[in-house]
Amino acid sequence: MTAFMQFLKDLLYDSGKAFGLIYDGGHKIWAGFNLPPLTLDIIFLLIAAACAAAFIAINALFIIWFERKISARMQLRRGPNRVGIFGIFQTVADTIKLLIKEDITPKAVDKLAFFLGPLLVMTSTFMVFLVMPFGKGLIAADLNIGVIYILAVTGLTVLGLLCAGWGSNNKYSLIGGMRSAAQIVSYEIPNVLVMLTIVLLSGSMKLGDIIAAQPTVGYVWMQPVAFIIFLIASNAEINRGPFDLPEAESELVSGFITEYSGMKFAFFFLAEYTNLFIAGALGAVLFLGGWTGPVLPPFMWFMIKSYFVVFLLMWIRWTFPRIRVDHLMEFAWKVLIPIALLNLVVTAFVIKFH
Amino acid sequence: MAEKLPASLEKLNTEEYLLNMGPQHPSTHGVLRIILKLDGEVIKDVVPVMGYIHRGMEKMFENRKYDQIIPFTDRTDYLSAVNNNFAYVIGVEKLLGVVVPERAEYLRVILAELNRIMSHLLWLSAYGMDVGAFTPLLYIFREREEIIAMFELITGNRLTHNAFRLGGFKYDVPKTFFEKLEKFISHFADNLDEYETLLINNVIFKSRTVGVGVITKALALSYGVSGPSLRGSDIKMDVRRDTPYSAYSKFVFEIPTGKNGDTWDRCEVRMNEMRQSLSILQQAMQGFPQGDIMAKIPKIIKPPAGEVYTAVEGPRGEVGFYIISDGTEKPYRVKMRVPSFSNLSALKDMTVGFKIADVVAIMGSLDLVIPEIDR
Amino acid sequence: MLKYIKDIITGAITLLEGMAITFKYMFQKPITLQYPEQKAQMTTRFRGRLVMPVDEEKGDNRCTACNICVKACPNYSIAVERLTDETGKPKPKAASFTYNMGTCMFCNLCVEVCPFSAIVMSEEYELAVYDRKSLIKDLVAEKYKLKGRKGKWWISKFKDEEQV
Amino acid sequence: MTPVEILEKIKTKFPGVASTEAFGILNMETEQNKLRPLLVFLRDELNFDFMNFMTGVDRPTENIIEVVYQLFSFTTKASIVIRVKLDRTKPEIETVSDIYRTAEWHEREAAEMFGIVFLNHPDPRILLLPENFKGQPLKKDFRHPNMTPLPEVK
Repeated sequence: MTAFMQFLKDLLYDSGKAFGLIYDGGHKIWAGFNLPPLTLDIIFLLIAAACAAAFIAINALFIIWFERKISARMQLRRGPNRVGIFGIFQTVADTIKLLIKEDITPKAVDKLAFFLGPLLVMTSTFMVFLVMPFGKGLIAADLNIGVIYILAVTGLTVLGLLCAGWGSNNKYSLIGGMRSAAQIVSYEIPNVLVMLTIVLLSGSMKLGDIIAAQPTVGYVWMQPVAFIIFLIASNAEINRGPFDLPEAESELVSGFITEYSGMKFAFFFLAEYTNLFIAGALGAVLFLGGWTGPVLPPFMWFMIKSYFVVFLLMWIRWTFPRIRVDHLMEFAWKVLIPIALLNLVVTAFVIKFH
Repeated sequence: MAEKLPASLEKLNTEEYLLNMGPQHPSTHGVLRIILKLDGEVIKDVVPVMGYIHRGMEKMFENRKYDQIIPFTDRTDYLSAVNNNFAYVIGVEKLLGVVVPERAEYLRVILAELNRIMSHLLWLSAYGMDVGAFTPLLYIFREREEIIAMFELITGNRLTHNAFRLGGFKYDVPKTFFEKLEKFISHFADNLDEYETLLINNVIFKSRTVGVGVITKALALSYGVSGPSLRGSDIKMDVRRDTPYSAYSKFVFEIPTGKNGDTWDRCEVRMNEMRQSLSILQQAMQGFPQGDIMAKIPKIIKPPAGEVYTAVEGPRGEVGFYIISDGTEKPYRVKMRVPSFSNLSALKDMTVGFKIADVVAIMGSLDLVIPEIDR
Repeated sequence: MLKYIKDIITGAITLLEGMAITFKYMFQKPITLQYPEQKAQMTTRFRGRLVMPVDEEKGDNRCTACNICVKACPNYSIAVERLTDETGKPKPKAASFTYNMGTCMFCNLCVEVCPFSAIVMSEEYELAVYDRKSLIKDLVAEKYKLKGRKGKWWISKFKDEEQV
Repeated sequence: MTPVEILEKIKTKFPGVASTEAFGILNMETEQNKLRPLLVFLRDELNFDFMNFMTGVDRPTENIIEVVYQLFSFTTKASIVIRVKLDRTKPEIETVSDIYRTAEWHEREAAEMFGIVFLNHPDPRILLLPENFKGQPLKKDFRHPNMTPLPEVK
């Protein structure tokens, strides 16, 4: 009995250990059936992927509801409050509506690009979850190039957006796609520089090590400037206000998603909000100490910190007007990158001579 | 470019392309269509196309009696119904030679100024939306709702009030109106400052509007631009001051002007105008006289033959009515001078060379109402 | 260089001011009116659709089919037919009062000219229907009763409001 | 400047301009070929720098179409109305859109509503009416097949 309790406790507080037990036990039983162990590994991987997919879906449902509630509170509204208690199932209802909607493919679109757009966007967001440390040991694969992997994978989103913009055969969409390409490529650079500072401080690119190297309060106190730059740059990279130029609805109607409907539209929506969560999670991992924290299970701490960053991003989005496209570029190249570089150099010097 | 490019580069064919903005577009504020010629994101040419809701108002006026025209004037510029009524009503009263009682004049001024604030508030919220700030809209609509409630109290309708009658008002003000007005005046100035911090003085907003859509003094005058859009170009022209109508000569107010004639100046002028309207409201409320609310006018309105042009300062600029009477029950010809029509005609000179996002910002700063342009 | 830094700092301050305002509003009460459950209180002068209320003393409407409202209507949305007796002589009574809500502008001009206070704008505002034909109503046949109001309230409704 | 002073100034330059005054606004009639010089004179010498509107008035009984220009002076706060009478069968007049830019759109509107031809107009397309619309709706004798006569009320 106590062993079981211990197992449950491990599952919450030291998930790596608990999963190791399951993994070993599974393999022992599997070996009894005389089957090759590789198949079991694949099955385990598929289960993990399914878990990640389920997490993305549920988390997106929640985060959309959260955003709608937060924006409503800021705007003196009530937000969704009809479906379920506090309207928590509003997103579920919306999703069902999107699923049963007709999936329109306009005649003049480039079918391959049109189809590939949402798929690529979704895939690239999905892939980030491979290295996301949800808790102690609760990580699919703690790659030793974690940070670079994240940067590389999120950069893929551009391809999807460009595909969508080009394939839609719509002038608004094309402008939206082009804008997003320029924007994401530019804002990748300050983001890289900021992450580089963190890597310098922790001495590792492995996300697990970065979390372990942080003091309990996180790097945010040592690197406030870097944190702000990270917030701005990642906000721009996930195309959210005030940097929502690619889908600026007052200028480009909806940018690259103008022609999409039904499930493909839902994919973009899902990707946008998952990206928002990823930005929040990265902020939590790099600056707020990841899953470390007292009393509560590591997973809870991770979610709380992530949602705190997400809340900051939402707060920014619902306060500011949209920036203009040339100012956006100027801001990245003339303000963010110099400051990020300066910050990097100063950090390097301090580390060297401390 | 002086030097010749290498042959491989010359082959690069870049194309300008036409983008159709509207008639169904979130930021053309109605069914206006703008054909943009784009080089990348830069505007090369702008051609507005309109007439999608042309209703032939002027023809309709010729077939209606003088008092029946008033509700139609509401429906040209639906955001400043009272000011349209105002221009028409004082025109017919001039033809008739009717002197309106002072109480009615004061009430007219109060309604017109409230209407101006209401219209500017809607402009501010919609402009916030145009530049991508959604939140101010919902704050501003609180105040707007208060004003609409006041209008509902007096006239019974929320947007197309049909408030004025020839010779004054049909019904006197209800008592609760002034309580509401006092409450509104007491907190409005503070809220206005808050919106100014939230939107107008925001650094992103400023970077989007300062130096954008500049129109020079001479060009603005030549295009017949009027109202806040003209005053943004540092021209102190205001019908309320230049040719005072109704009771406006009795109030002290300033005419705010901008300096450079860019989009931000136009916004700032509107913000300051709301403050001035507030001060006029205060003065009118304090000096509100007793007496009749309706002048004695004949039952069948037959103005003597003649013609008159009367203009008032609407929220968007000079609203004018050119009325020709031939002595019958119906006007011979009514021409509406609408501010948005002239304001829009200057769009091309403002936008060429700027970006798509600026077109939205410039159009928003002109505060266009499309039914007014089409009539 | 100094200007560059100053611009960034002043810009950041305006941004923070804006964020402070939205944060402040987060803790205020929402102003939403939960529409189908809560309904706005209409004012006395509210102009809903045109109705011809039944005068309880008379047990009938007060219309005399004098056609003044028909003449006053800018959009010609009213048509009145007179009742005739057996000999074909017209009586001061409306046989039908056809009101076309589809063309009505809710301008109140017909109500203002009516010398008998036979018609009035009601407080109804949910006027949408599925069929264009149901916008045309015969007010005489409708025998409308003002909801929640007693007697001849509509005749004296402007006197009920306290004037300044 | 009072209307009388303005009138005197104009009379010295353009003799034979008929004028009346109504409601404090000068009402002036001129001829087709004198219109442009008169407007230039008013704009440059008398500071009438703002054109409120221009429009047409159809008068079938006299067989004329009037073109009306309303000007306002921002500096002197004076107003003036200038009218030109055109032959109703062949209404033609020079454009003034290069003197007052706002006249460009107003002229386009007047052209489609009254059938007035503005010579040398830079952009003589229709403005408000549908592209295949026939007739000039603001003329008094305009009839459209979809028009129904208003009911007669006794």
